[in-house]
Amino acid sequence: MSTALVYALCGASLVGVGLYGFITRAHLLRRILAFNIIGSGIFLLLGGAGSRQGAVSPDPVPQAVIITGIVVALSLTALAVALLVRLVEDTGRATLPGEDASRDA
Amino acid sequence: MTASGLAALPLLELTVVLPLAGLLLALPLGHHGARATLALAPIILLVTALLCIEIMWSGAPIERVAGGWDVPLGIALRADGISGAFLLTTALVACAVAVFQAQGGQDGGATRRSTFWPLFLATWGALNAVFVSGDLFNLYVALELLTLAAVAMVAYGSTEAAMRYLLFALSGSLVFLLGVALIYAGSGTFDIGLLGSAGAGDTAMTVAAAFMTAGLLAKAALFPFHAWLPPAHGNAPTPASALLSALVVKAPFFILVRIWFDIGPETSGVLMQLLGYLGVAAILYGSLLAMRQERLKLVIAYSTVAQLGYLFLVFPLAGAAQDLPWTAGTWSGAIFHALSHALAKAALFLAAGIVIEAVGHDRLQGLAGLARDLPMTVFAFGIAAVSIMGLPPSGAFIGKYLMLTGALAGGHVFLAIVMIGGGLLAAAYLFRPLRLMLLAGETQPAKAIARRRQVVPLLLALAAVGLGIAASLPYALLQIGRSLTATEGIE
Amino acid sequence: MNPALLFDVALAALAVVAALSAVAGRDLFASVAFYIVYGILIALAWMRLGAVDVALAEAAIGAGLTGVLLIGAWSQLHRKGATETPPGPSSAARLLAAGASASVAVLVAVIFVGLPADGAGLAPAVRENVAESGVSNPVTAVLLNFRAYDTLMETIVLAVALAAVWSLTRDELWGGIPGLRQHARDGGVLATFGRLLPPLGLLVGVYLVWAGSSMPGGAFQAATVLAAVWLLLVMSGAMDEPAIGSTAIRLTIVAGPALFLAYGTGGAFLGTFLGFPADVAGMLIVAIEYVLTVSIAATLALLVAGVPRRQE
Amino acid sequence: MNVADWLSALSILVGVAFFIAGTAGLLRFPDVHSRLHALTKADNLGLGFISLGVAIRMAEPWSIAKILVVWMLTVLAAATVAQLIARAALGTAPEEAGADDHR
Repeated sequence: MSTALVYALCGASLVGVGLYGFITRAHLLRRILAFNIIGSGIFLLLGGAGSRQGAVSPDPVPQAVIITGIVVALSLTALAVALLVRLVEDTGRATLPGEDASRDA
Repeated sequence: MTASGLAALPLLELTVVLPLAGLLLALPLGHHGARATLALAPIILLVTALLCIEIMWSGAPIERVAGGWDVPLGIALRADGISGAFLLTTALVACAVAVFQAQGGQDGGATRRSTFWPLFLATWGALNAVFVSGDLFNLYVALELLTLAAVAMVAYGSTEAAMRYLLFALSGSLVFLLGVALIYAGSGTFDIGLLGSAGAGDTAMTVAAAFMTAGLLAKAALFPFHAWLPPAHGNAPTPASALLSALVVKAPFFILVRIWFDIGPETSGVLMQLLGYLGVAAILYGSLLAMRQERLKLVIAYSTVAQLGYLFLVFPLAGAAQDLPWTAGTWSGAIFHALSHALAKAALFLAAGIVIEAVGHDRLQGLAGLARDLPMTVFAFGIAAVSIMGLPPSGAFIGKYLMLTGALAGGHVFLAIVMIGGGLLAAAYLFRPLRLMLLAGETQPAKAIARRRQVVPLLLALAAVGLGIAASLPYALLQIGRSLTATEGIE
Repeated sequence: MNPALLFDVALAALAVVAALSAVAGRDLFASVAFYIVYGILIALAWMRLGAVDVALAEAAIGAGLTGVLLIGAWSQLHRKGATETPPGPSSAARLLAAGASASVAVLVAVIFVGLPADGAGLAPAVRENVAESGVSNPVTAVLLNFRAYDTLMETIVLAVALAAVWSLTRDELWGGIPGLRQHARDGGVLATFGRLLPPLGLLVGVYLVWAGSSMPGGAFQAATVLAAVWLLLVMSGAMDEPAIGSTAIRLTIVAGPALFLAYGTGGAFLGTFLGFPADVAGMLIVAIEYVLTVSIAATLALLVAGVPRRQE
Repeated sequence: MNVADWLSALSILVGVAFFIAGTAGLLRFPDVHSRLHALTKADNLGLGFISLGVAIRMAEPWSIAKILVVWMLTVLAAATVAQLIARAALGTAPEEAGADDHR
């Protein structure tokens, strides 16, 4: 068991946690949160892969790619949040119709 | 200009650079963005056409590495025949949409907002970036650029549809990214070419490819991930509907073709069969729902769900049997179908947009007799419908013919029956609005539409048919850099 | 198990717990708060993995800016009474979802563990070429030279995201000012803080770009600090958001990506798309990074501010 | 381990103790103001001791200066935020920091 493996496994668990949140929660802000958690889980997996060899300095390519990914995730989160606020203004609901209905049971 | 003269120009890079430069120009220009786009669009079309000529001329894929750093350290840009074909189709559709919209399209103020043209050019640039990218992570970034622009354009029409689209697209990209991460963890590269030549064949790579595939299916709206498509494409403003239905859903399909035919992870064929059966379900389900819609744009949107199904038949037909003599033809047939569908579907949506502008709605029952006042538009709708149905001499006919030949030669009788049945269903759901518009009726357009705008969908529809008439040139283009082992198709 | 590894396991477990609390908790505001805590924990995880650049980006962008965005969204939803969490699914459905999610996590973990542990990666290739990249921080070398094409696309993604957010503006507010006018009491702590911090923030921003070529840091991290300064100035009432119709602000946003793109295209005509000649690469990269920093900072700040809510 | 290492370790331990005390106060005290008091005082001191402990191990004056700046910024931010929270709890938030709703 190495540090890299610990965080890679943590990343895999986070993918699961985020997925669970995305499936079970209807409130869109929570789903946006869940997306971000899945994303950072995937990045940890990639980062864990980059530092597996136990070298002093981990592979810089995954690091650079992850920084790009973090910025892309922020861009999408910003659009999602703005869209959500607009949706609430238009409809008064922060859920999508047909989704919370199936969850009410 | 000679071949070497063409090669001296960075045509490949320019196909990506020009739309992106255009969007950076259009963003500060505000509502003058329309003029900038109109000036730029023909230049991009020209560059794309020259690139296709260069590919044909050299007879080999064109490859560049960004920054001069060789893979796996750098990022490769690669344009083979299929890239060229998709780039050119995109340029044709985008030019048509730009001309159509810049001449005074009115869609709930979409183009009054100065963000429309930057988003339009971002879509174009992102599509081109997907078609020439040789790097899996770079594809992820390009896909997200595409998502951002496409979702925002849908939001002009409906916030709710845009939100649903964003959720599907985001889950799709994340699952794709998960696959990409596993690929890098296992192989230490993002480069498609290297992955292909390494013959990555273990279970891990297959699982990674399965993740990438699942993510792309959500983005491509293949049944059962289609729920977002009809509301998004049916409620977006006309130019956005045309771009989305014609091109944006083809980008994930394109990447799937790259993954399964260029990287070619070892597979039992089960996954390929599964994709094929999902395609069958999409054809049947999409067609049946298209028949039951009461709005013209929803009929066209559900038709996209059905037609996308055809594309996925390529996986069982050409993927599971890589070295049979007819696979080249089957593979090319599917690509033909994708290109022809892009042209025809853009024509249908633009024609529907003209109908909406003229009568103020797109409820089928209120369209009776429209052919009297909008003959050119209804004619364009009819020609495009012929192409969607796959009747000769359209490009889709060539596509379906090639796929059908492959299916019968390979013993896939069931798939062949579905393909023929799907054509009949398409005829059924497209004849319904067409018959209504041709009927004697009392619908009076409230607004006259300029002929120079009505001609745009007609030209697109004719291009879809023309693809079938002059099929040999695009067929030859598609063969360049095709990765299948089979060298001869069925002519 | 050695103490360092024990710490890693504890940190990883804590991150998972924070994530679970964020997605499964009942109170929406608590979820957002847990998400921010989660972001900080992940930043710590990156420190432990030796990826200081990523840690900076995660703390500044992943936890910081995303957190501000989410809190902003929460307060708008709260004002409109849309923070009530709808009732969750039945426990059977929840169990099913948990089972499915756990199987995906386990599948991913098993695949990962089964991968050859000696996967070479690209570290040796980067080490070999970093001398010609013009910078000595390998991550900056990858971001701005080896994979500069990705970074170029990423800066354009940011600009397009802003255009996308703006396109959600209501017709009557088109071209207006994002957010609400903020004001702080004169001489109050916030006003004082808002005056005290910006010069220092500016300094840190400039330092981070400069340091990025040889140490952890760079344009994106620096831009986030500058965006934070911007937000602080707005919150303390020292300055208002600009109108999105302003040509000056739009030019600021596209300047960085446009310069980057123009440079790359110039290179394409001379032979190599985005090619940096080794002898001047360092200088060019730093110059592009400074312009990028300004553009990205403005873009990030305006992304957080959101759609216009007032007329000019 | 030499004397500097021992001093460093001791200082960090004291810092951690302050953090624990602050957290305990946050959890146990009854109202916002006493909780804030416990949290900010203890955390500022805790971080101060930890910074000191880290600074002892640093060789370069430049690094020590950076640690000092970090500590001062944190104290400044904590003080400001504590003030804002305290005012918000008193119900006078609009006076200190507020927003005009123009819509």
